[in-house]
Amino acid sequence: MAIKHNSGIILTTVEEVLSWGRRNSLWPASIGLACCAIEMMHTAASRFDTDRLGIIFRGSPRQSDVLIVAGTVVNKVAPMLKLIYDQMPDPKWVISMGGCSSVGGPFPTYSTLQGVDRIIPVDVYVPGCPPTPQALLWGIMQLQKKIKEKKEGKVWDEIPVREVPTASQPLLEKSPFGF
Amino acid sequence: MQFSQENSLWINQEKISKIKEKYPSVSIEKYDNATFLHIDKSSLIDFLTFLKENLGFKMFIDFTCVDYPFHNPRFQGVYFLYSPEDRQRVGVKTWATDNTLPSITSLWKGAKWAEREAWDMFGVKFEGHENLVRMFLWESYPYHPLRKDFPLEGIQDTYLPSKNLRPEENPAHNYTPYHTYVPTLEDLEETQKARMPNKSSQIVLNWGPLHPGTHGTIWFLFDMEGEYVKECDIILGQLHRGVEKIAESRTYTQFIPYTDRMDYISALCSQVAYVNAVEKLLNVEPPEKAKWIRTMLCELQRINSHLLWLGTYALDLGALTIFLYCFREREKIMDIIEGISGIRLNSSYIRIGGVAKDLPEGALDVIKHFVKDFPKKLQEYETILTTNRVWLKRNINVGTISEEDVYQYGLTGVVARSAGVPYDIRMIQPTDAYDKVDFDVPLGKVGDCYDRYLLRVEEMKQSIKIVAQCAEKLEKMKEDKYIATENPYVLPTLDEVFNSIEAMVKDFNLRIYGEQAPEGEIYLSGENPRGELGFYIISKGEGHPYRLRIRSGAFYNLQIFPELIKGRTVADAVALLGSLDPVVGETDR
Amino acid sequence: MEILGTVIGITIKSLIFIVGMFLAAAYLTLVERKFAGHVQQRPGPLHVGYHGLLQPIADALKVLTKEDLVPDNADKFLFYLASLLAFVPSIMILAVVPFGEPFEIFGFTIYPYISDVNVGLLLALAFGSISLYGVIFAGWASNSKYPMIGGLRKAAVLIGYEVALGFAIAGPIMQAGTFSLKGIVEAQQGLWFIIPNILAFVVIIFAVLAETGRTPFDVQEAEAELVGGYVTEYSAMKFGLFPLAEWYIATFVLSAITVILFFGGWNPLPLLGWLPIPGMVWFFLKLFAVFMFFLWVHWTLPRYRVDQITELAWKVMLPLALANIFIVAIWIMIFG
Amino acid sequence: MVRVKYVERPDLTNTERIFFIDFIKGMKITIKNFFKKTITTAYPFEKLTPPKRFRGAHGHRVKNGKEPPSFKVLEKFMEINEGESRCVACYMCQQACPVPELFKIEAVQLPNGKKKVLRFDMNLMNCMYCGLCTEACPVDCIIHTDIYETATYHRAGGVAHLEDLSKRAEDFDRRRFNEPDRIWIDDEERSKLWGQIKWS
Repeated sequence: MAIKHNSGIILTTVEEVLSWGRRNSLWPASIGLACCAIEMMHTAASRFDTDRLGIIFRGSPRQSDVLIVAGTVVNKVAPMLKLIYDQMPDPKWVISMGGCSSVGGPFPTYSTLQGVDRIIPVDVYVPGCPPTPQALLWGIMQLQKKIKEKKEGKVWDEIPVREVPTASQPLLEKSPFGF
Repeated sequence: MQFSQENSLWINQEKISKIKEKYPSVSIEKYDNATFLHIDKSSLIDFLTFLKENLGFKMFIDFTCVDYPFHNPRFQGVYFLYSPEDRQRVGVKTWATDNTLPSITSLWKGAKWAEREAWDMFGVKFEGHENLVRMFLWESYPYHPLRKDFPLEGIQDTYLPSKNLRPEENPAHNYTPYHTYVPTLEDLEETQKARMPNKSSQIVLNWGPLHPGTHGTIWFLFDMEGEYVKECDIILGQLHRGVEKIAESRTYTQFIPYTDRMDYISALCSQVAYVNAVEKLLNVEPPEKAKWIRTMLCELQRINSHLLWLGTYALDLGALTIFLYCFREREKIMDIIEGISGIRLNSSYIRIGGVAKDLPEGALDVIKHFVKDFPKKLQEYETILTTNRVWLKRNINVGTISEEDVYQYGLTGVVARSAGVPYDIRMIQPTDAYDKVDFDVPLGKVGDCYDRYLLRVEEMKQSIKIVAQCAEKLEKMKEDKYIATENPYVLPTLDEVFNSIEAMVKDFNLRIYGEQAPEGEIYLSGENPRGELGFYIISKGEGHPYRLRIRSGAFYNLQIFPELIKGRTVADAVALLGSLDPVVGETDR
Repeated sequence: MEILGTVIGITIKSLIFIVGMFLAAAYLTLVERKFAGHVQQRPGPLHVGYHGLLQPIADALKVLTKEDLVPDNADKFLFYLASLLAFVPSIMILAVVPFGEPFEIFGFTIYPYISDVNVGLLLALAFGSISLYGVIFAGWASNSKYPMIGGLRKAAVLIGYEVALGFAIAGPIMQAGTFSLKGIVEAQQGLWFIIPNILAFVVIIFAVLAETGRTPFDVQEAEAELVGGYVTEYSAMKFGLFPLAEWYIATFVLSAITVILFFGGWNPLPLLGWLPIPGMVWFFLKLFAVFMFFLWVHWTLPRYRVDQITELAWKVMLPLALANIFIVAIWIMIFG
Repeated sequence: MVRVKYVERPDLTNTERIFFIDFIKGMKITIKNFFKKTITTAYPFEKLTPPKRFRGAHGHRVKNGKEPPSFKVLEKFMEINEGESRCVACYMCQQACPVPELFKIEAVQLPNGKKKVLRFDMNLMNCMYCGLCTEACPVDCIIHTDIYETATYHRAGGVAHLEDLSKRAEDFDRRRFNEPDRIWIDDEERSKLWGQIKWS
């Protein structure tokens, strides 16, 4: 939180500026596996535009910092997905989009990985089959909130698990510096 | 089974008599919507050549296996053939004694992948197959999953807890730290080596499964000489979720949402194809209004699917703005489907006997507005692309498909029609309201990528005409029933359950024991944007099907890709793959 | 003393040019994303700062502080050199580009260009072709198949269009009689060079599109085929340099050269000569218009295949350039 | 009536090839779209309200007097007081669901002979949002609300318990119970994409 000193100078720490930079230019490596990939494309399309938030969909994992796992992760693809995750440069996060990649979704079968967090650590789970573009954008904003509040080197005490939304969130007011 | 007259699509009596006097040992199994000929394995090959040459059954539709664990030769192979001249289908069954069957790739090249899948899923060996490897799972996978004695959730023996949790933490009631075996990179190396035993040229390029160019997770292996591809093979199975295995333990209504997740771009068309097959099996007749709603939504979904194809195809060839324009139109159709069914993409909206809910108020006005406004937008995309010299140079004479290829590989849908073969299920076997609607079926002359592009754009125009006709017909049927709940197999609506005990009891029975389908088999297919989506259902009288085989159009259309890519560059591989329009959910099932 | 003064003057001026070019390149990314957005009916960067103004700063901050990966057993020296080789030549072209005529401010005469070399155009072409090595080294040093193919493809395209570019600029030079860019602009007082050598203009447009990898010739970053072309293996700021150099700085600088060669540098528009706008503003207006034209082409047209591009270069662009020389010769004979 | 027709293949005429008319036509359309208004819904600051039929996260309707007649019949066996969820623990939703292991329903027989629902957990990450459970519930208790913002940081966040479900449906009923079953609410966000629709 940048403190606005009464003399108008904004005091902030280097860590906040860096986390502001990382939050507002998240470049996802789009791993489109199944139906959730179509909804991810719609989030990047004209109506729910992700370019507004500074999100460009990069092809290669080398240049991306978020891995959006969209679709069913099958056992056969799991090692390749682990490889993609290892190739990504360091400050990296994972959004598990849709029920299939979060907990195996509606496919309790012999060949489906029951949850991508069994092979790579996941930061945000977005339930839904497929989650609507607005639900995915809400998931991305939760990730931005996590980047903002996670201090380097300290264990991030997650928001208490019981807070389940009962009504849709109120509209945010516009902040000049983005999220 | 009683022999009904309208069984016109299947083999007629005159041909059966010709077969009888040539092969007296053939026994016939006739159902309402399927006719099967039983033949012994030893004389299978020349029986099929007889069917192919003399009786005109040139086109290969599908091949699968069925597992009867308590019958002596355990597996039974089922072939489906089709004769384009006199529009007839035939099913040929043969028992696989000691789990081997003669390979028919000599007759039809399309059977190569189907036999690999049968080996992968059932463990039936094929003599004479050029490279019998597993189709979906990795080479060193020890089991054959579609056998009846294999559990649905597989053998959960490895300890693989979730990385986010502390060891003793239990997040949800259905979380288990134990999991089926996950392959390592060495297993996948082995799979790749098995596919390409003789590496002939310079480098083997892995056009990897997680690649923005491939539509979903398809793994291409190119043997490349400089930029030109010498040899190519495709590894599928990166999205094999075992949907056919799930079908064997779900009732007919519970399987409807799974049909959306197979071909997730044209969800409604798959539902309509599946529900028509089940309705023919249970001989349930949906009301008139439900038929028109299904046809209208099916055509809207076809436009939706062709728009996504046009967007991703133009994106692969570099025109980035067309991708976003097509998605702007797709948003409109998804708004309509969200308004009618409740969910944008996988709307499980069709039910056995009709549709889940009535059309909301305002739906027909929105559809009329869309029908009026869409052709102008489509005209915009055509001016950008159709006569653009870069587009022409990238598309003309790329991947030309001949009529013989269509019959050899069992190609269906736009890919077949681009080669001039008039094979459209809406014309041959019209279900719902397709016989009361007039539209044209576009055909191509040359069969290259440019033809397929023109065909798909033309099909969008025809679909708009159909939607317009359906909308004005539905305008007049405002108060009709949308689901035939008086039928014993159809689930009652919520209002009926609230107000009458019999409806509640009928609802309970149908939910708990499932629709007790009469004994019998059926093969019925629908015209998906990606070709013929066929459902072969064997029912033994219980609530869930004994075997449900899904004949996917994209699976057989993709099989011609290695054939067409020989000698062309990688850049053409993108254009060619885009024009074949595979969807991985349907190819891998 | 005199030499010391000029040395300090030039270093300060070149510092201003380089830092200005960096900032301009950063904000050109914003211009492109806003233009691409509005072409696709979406607003482009909106929430990071007022209408996305802070977006380039956020991108730069993130790209600078990313982990810098080098793939194992890749040629480390070449790997680092490649990104510099692609970046530095396009900035060096700035040294010869004149932005306006000299003017006085309270006693000092300010020359709005770093140096007026009388072989300015040749120097610019030479710097342009050095970036070819950056591309090949990047492809080779990444030690993986995709960058290799991407790098060699881009090299083939660049060679084809260097030759066509070389012949195409012969037209304006014949008319202006000198290689120095300032001289060419002064020769266009009466009539712009666009009128006689229209063919050369077409060749230069296609050459600039190929040089900077814009869409009809966008082979190096053909997303669908080669994941990222030769930038696939680059991560943090090394990756940042490639699109910055190629898509923004090279396009900016080469469209500056196009404006100088064909649209008469800082001469005012033919009928609006009486407006009190100084020469420099005219130049930047024309420069911005040509830059937006390249963006406009980038976001509309599909992409050629590599062999079609090289075929186009050798079979169509080269003859057009030669024909243009012939036409200009006749024009000079008639109008002197 | 179905007719078969051959598609003609338009090609580039020479004049178009020389004067780049095909490029110009294409670029004319892109620049035309450049000057049109944008169709974007800036999500955190403007939201697209889903239709009433939207299948979002689940909710349990509470006993508030507006129950169907079938509930009055079944209520005698249950011990539900005002404001609690109407669930009669008949397990029909679990029976109708294609993925039954996402439900965890426990009910207990009280000493006075009545049944009480102790636990009703739904793992919404396994759910397909297909709506079969809402069509199976005899007392119209489990419904789809229009809440889609359910992203969590933890696997346990996906599990919805009995109290959350009833609170969610209570809020949904308060907001949208007597709304007509329209295709969507014709607000300013929809007209951005659709323009003006002639409603009958």
